[in-house]
Amino acid sequence: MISQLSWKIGGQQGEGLESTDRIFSTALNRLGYHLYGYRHFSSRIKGGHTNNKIRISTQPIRAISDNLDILVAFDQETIDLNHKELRNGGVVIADAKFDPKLPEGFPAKLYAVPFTAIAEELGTSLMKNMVAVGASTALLDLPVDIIKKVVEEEFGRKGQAVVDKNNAAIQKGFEYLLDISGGPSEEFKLEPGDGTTRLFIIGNEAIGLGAVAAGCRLMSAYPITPASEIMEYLIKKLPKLGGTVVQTEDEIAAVTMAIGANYGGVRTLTASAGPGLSLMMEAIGLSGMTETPVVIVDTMRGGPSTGLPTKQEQSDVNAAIYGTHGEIPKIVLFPSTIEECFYDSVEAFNLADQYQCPVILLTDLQLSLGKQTSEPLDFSRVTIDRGALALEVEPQPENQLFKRYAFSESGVSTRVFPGTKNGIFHSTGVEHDEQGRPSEATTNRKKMMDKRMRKMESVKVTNPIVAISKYDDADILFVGMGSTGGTIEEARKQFEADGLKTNQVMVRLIHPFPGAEVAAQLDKAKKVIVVENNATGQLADLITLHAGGREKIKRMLKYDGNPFLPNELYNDCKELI
Amino acid sequence: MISQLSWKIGGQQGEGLESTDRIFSTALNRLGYHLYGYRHFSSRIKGGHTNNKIRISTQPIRAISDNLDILVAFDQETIDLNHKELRNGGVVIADAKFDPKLPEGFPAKLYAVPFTAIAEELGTSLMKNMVAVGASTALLDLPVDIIKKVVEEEFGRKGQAVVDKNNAAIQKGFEYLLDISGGPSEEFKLEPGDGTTRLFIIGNEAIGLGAVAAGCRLMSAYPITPASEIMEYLIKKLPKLGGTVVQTEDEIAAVTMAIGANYGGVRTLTASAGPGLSLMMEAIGLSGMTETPVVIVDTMRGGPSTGLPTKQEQSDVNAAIYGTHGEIPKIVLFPSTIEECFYDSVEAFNLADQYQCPVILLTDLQLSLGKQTSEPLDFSRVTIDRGALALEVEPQPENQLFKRYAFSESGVSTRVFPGTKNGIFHSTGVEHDEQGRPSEATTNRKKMMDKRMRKMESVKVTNPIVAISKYDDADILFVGMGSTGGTIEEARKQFEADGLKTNQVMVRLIHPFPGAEVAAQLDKAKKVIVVENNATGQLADLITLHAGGREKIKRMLKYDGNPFLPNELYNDCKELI
Amino acid sequence: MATFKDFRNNIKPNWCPGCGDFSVQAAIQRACANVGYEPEQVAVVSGIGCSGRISGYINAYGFHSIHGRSLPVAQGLKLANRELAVIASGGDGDGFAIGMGHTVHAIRRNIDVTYIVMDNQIYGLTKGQTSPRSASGFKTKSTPTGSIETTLSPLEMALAAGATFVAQSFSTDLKQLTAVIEAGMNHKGFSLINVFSPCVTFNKVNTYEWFKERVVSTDSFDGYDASNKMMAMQKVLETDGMITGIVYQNKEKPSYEQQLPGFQEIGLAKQNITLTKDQFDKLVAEFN
Amino acid sequence: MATFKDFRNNIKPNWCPGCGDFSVQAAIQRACANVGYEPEQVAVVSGIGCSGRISGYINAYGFHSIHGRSLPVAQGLKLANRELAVIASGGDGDGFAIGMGHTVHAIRRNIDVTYIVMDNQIYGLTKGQTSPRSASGFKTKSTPTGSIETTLSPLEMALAAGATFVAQSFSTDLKQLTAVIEAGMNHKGFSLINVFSPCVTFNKVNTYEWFKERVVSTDSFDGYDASNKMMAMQKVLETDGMITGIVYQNKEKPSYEQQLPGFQEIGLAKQNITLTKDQFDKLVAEFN
Ligand SMILES: Cc1ncc(C[n+]2csc(CCOP(=O)(O)OP(=O)(O)O)c2C)c(N)n1
Ligand SMILES: Cc1ncc(C[n+]2csc(CCOP(=O)(O)OP(=O)(O)O)c2C)c(N)n1
Ligand code: SF4
Ligand code: SF4
Ligand SMILES: [Mg+2]
Ligand SMILES: [Mg+2]
Repeated sequence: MISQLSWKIGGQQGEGLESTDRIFSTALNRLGYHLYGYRHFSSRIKGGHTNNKIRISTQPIRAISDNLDILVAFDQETIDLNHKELRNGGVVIADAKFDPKLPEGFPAKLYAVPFTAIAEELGTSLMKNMVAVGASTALLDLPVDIIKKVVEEEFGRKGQAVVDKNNAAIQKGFEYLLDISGGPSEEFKLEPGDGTTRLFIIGNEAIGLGAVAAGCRLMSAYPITPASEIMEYLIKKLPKLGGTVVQTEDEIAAVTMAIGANYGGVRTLTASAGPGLSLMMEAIGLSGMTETPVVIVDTMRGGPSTGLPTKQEQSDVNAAIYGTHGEIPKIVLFPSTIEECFYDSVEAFNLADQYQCPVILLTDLQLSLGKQTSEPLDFSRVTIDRGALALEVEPQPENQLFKRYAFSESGVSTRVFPGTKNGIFHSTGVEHDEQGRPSEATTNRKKMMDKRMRKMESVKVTNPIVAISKYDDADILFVGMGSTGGTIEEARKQFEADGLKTNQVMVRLIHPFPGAEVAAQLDKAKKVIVVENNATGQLADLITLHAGGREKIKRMLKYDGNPFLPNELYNDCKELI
Repeated sequence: MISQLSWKIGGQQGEGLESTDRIFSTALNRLGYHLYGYRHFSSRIKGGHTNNKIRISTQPIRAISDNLDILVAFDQETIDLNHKELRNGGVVIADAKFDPKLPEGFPAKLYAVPFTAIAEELGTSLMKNMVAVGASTALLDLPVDIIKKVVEEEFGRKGQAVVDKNNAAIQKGFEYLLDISGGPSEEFKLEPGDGTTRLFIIGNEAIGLGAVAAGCRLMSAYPITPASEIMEYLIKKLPKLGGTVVQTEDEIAAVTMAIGANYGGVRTLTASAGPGLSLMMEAIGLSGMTETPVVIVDTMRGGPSTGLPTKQEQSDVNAAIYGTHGEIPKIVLFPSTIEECFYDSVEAFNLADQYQCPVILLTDLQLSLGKQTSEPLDFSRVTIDRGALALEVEPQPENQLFKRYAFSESGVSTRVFPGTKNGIFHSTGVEHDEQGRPSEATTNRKKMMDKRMRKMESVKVTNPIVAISKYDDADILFVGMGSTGGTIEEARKQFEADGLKTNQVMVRLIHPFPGAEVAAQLDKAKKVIVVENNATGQLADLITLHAGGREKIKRMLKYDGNPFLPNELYNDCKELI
Repeated sequence: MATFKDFRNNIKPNWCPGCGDFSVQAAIQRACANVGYEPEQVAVVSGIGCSGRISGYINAYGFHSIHGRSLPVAQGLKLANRELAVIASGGDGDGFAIGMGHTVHAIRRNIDVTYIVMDNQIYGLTKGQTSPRSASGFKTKSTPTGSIETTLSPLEMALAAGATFVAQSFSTDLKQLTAVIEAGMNHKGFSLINVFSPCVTFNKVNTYEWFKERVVSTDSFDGYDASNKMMAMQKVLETDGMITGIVYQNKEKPSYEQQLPGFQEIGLAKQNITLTKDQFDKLVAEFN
Repeated sequence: MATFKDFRNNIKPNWCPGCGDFSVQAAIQRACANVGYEPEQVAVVSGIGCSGRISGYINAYGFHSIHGRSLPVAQGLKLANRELAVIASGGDGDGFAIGMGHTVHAIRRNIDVTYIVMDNQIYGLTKGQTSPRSASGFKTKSTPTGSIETTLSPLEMALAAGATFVAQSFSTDLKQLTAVIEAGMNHKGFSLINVFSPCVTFNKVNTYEWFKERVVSTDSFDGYDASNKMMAMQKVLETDGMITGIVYQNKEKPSYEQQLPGFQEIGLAKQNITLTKDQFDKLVAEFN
């Protein structure tokens, strides 16, 4: 019996692999396994190799594995491109139709299962996916009934006949594999799961769910990979809550519409990827200057320009922090787990209202799109804090507007929503006085600038960094952000096994950078390795600037479009130290 | 006799103060004085106080002075707003018409001259400006003929009658002042100038002139303060050279049109200020990714958002460096003198072609609009280097495109212009192979990314920093950028007079940051004061990141919309150390 | 009930004396009062330009945004708060150069915003460059030998884009101007109101006199039917775009908000946004 | 002389089998050959979208730019090099959503660029969201209950914006499509060619059959006069925008380049850009 396993299914884009994958993994989730998925896809619609890899474990996991136990192949290309990943003794389950071949002498088993033939026999070749699910179930020696129940849920509304046919396909696949493999083997038999059904969710959905829970009722956005799923989730949910999603003409409209709506008092979201973020830069300054909250999600993908739109990268960090002309208060968050995607989404809305400034919530493609099991989301942790807000306002002195931009100690001034009696004030991107009237006076300018920037001094987030800090004299401190967390953890465990003392820090608050917190961690380590999916080491630069430690810091960078793998990271870091 | 003097003229915006000022200072330039001007104006068209201050000196100067010797006032507001700047014993020359008053006991002389009355007598009140010029000329005991010659040049094409009338106004003003002041006084008598007529020019014009000299033949831009003068200069010059200026619908069109034209082989410029720069961010990434040169001038003004559009600031530095998603090679230059504006403009075009990447030429409002005398511009220093460029291309192997993105050691590959036989290649913002065909392959990706970024390692500019480095053990090193140079120099001289050893560095290459060069300078000083017109210390951050010296660095920041003044800077720095 | 005086504040406009924008300001103030709003029920969102300053000169909520983006801001505001009367405004450069895309899409979207363009056929604030509304041959700082682009016709564009309310007026005709703004505010959907608002400082061609000689009110056409799009188009072409009054109005078409599934009358900003535990659990269960 | 085969390269398009864009590619290749260009004399500038990939699939200089910006890039290129035939292309989202402003202004500016929109009434590359060309009621991922915006009519818009060449075609009609592209390339000035190019994967409503049943060629109208703008406008409205062929052409109006003072026939890129000392001294003297 084993405690974890990697399974991959591959074929042509647009062939419906996703449903196979969805049914299989939903069943595994029901059985109480932890799952972590990775989708390989490219920027074309039909055709082109695509694959989906799932790691299945009895323990929490947050990384894909370097190698593979089982490969389900719908074409020879899938075998050709992926077989090297198979561990010694791994298995390929392939459609007999294309006469699958493994390279001579390659140490893996090949089971040719007539996916297509069985499916066609049952009525339609489309069901070859289900045959593959059945075969996989058999290999892992899982209860086929669970799978069938999921199929019922998935296809129930299409009628019992459809359900039955699909289940027949599963059954046939199941039996066929048992037949040719000679029955279940211990090698692929998973220890039982804990029976807890978890959320099986992608980061974008967790963010969307967080937004709904945070009271976001409007989203204005423009489609882009890999952000669109947030919009797709919210368009399904918001109308039921009186809200809506507007697909705008571009990202400039998206963000300025969000600013208008936030000014109007509704928590409003926009989401995009790098190209859209770049287009939003001017408006981000408007939000900062008028102290109008806005939450912007940037799902990072391979850059620059159109770059590698379907690939992993973490290269918009600098743009998120520095990318508007002039100087504004701004908060940048970067969750590193699926649960944090949810909680940080809620927190982003609170921070935006509390500090009345733009909040950029970064994710990366792997975190946004990788489907994984999540620990239960604690609703009691969801609070809605709208910051300094006056719902009713006293009459103002003659000829005075409401002092929306009152000089305050914290830098935060009380907001009112348009429509409020006695609350009339002016907002402008031009430098202004306490009432929002344009002003070029030098003393006012300095005070206003100080007031706005002062907000950054008090930014309080629960965990600006998430530290696993076991040692006061660690040999290595690993620092990362976003989806690299789980991979770092696994690589770190290998170092620990080698007898090295390692600490780990995931930076969650990217800006204002928690310099003191990170510096304290640097102090406890001899060497620091900053792990990032970009080419220049943007996080390492931030650390150097705000926490020092220039001499200690080594950069572990990967920017070929793929996430780090645990073993790869371990080996590369070994070379570095 | 004195060697320098400050003169200011003030009144209502739209009243034509500029012409007074122009005539007076052109004459001073002809006499061989060094001039440095500062315009105070606001973001409205007519009405509102405006003033123009000129420092006149027998020695080169690059800063306005803290105080004022002579104030010419067209209204009481000018006196009220500016008299405090007058030195003890200074003079106000004001239009008698508004019955000018100085505060009781204020230690300055007031000469009420009937500007308007004299002008009206001569035919039109518009000429009150000329009366003021005449009065100023008398006070300084300058030869009135020089002024008259300038008037002739200025108004010649309007006919002799106009010239005569204006000169009569000047003569009357001249005589009137002599009369009431009791003749010239040594106190305001300038030592003779050196007789050399210099260029009297603003930074924007110097940049425009540099562009013309560099072979720029197209500009696409959208109007914005304080960049518009570049466009206005080029629209006058380029058509005569076969080129043109296109006023586009926005800055996104401006920069993408410039990219298209540069791709086409013409050196093309765009220019804007902060809001426009923010809008260009996505396109800057396209330029970096497709390795298409483009030169973008950003004339910095008060930010954020619309901010203080007519005021001084240096707060787009971070945006210029970091402000596009993903990672690209990019060069950012920031001249600190009027001469550098010219030479750097030329160099910007060369660098763009040599490194095939976006080059951002920063200036600040004071440098862009402050009119000053320039040392002769050396045409022999103007060279045009178009970088690796093939005008003719050999036939390519069957089914291969020209390898426009060939992996090369330097990272720079040979360009061809569209239209070239056998040179067909593809360009795309998507990651691509050597021929420019989209590619997601991981090894190619890494190589391409490395190739592009490698260009930054070899960036060679003549003077990445301009150092006045007299001491190996300086007490203070001052670091600045842009228009602060002259002010720092004067403040530094005061410290030297106090017995302190001071060095000075102006950073000209902002990105890639000359870390080693700056570090070498840091090493030679006990303390470092970084002087910047912004609120966060963007240059100080760059130094900390790239050159270290965190413990030594103090930040001297001013962000109220006004440039630093020499004495003010001296005093503030004294407090800091 | 509020009168137009209640929509005045004590901020002195920094427009040049004689600028056409003063009358636009007055007309908006009157129209707001005539429709029956209280000052706090109105929000004016503007772009950047001389004209863009208008949001600061009316006693109402004012949002002076960025160049060319008044429309998306205004639409967001209206979606957030349906109870508010939302006016968007700005210059011809703001709305027809940098903001052209948003203008077309706001028209298509038909959210209930009244958009008033102060059309002086030039860039005022940046001191006199060509605008898309400048006539061919018009000489400015940026086109010293005369503009060589085709002049944009806002009315043709709006009709082509499927506008449900298109009007034009002239800033000296306070009565008509007030009336069309009022009609625009009463219109359920997006209304575009182009106002000839002369720039006395930089535009020496399209002056008050120039306009006075050329504008033709729809009143002067016998049997003009503002609900007939083809007729509207024809008259716009015939008058060389100088037609004033309500040029076209489609009263049938519902606004965007009215068509939104689940969208409620009560402003979103006033709704309770807290989920119940039960609602949350249901949302979570979808991922199990 | 080059044939259409010379405009082929060996790159396999990554479009879905059956995508309308294949025919657009073929038509461009034919038109280029028919007009008499050599491959290196042609440049195709495209935006981002499935359609945007086209610049990589034609043997000519190709510039695959960013979403919505093919037109300014193309105009810059044409100004830089008048000898080049410049084609701009992209999708309906690219040209009419994010790029709408540039489209209107490119039309007004009238630089000699041939703009081909592959109009599938949906966002293909991002997997099926509403585009400005989607019909009201059209259900997509982003409008699951149906689009509630007014469909954009590219032909109306182009006419309203003052276009000098407006055409439309259908990707299965290779002959007509080639002919209008050819005519567009021969037109001196900006030409807009909207091509119905079905997305077989995401648009299950506006299919080949759907179009086949609806398109009407200008050939079928007796006495159609493409130089008559009002007639063009009327026919566009009458056919509900389904008219194909050359809808409008103004052969009189000179292009932008032709009107530029001092602009020379020879491509700027080929001119000597070095100033003489004398020229420089004169420029400097102006500042003395
Ligand atoms: C992004 C951006 N680009 C340019 C500017 C500079 N700018 C301010 S107003 C304006 C145009 C003014 O013209 P118009 O919109 O017609 O308004 P008017 O001043 O004529 O009322 C420009 C180009 C800016 N503020 N922001
Ligand atoms: C600035 C920016 N925003 C969004 C995207 C994502 N995106 C790529 S193509 C596209 C639209 C595709 O639709 P269309 O232009 O009609 O082309 P089609 O794929 O249908 O041919 C979008 C939104 C992008 N690449 N850049
Ligand atoms: S410049 Fe023109 S538009 Fe601006 S305020 Fe003056 S008159 Fe009005
Ligand atoms: S998704 Fe549609 S538009 Fe894109 S390639 Fe496929 S069929 Fe063509
Ligand atoms: Mg205007
Ligand atoms: Mg499309």
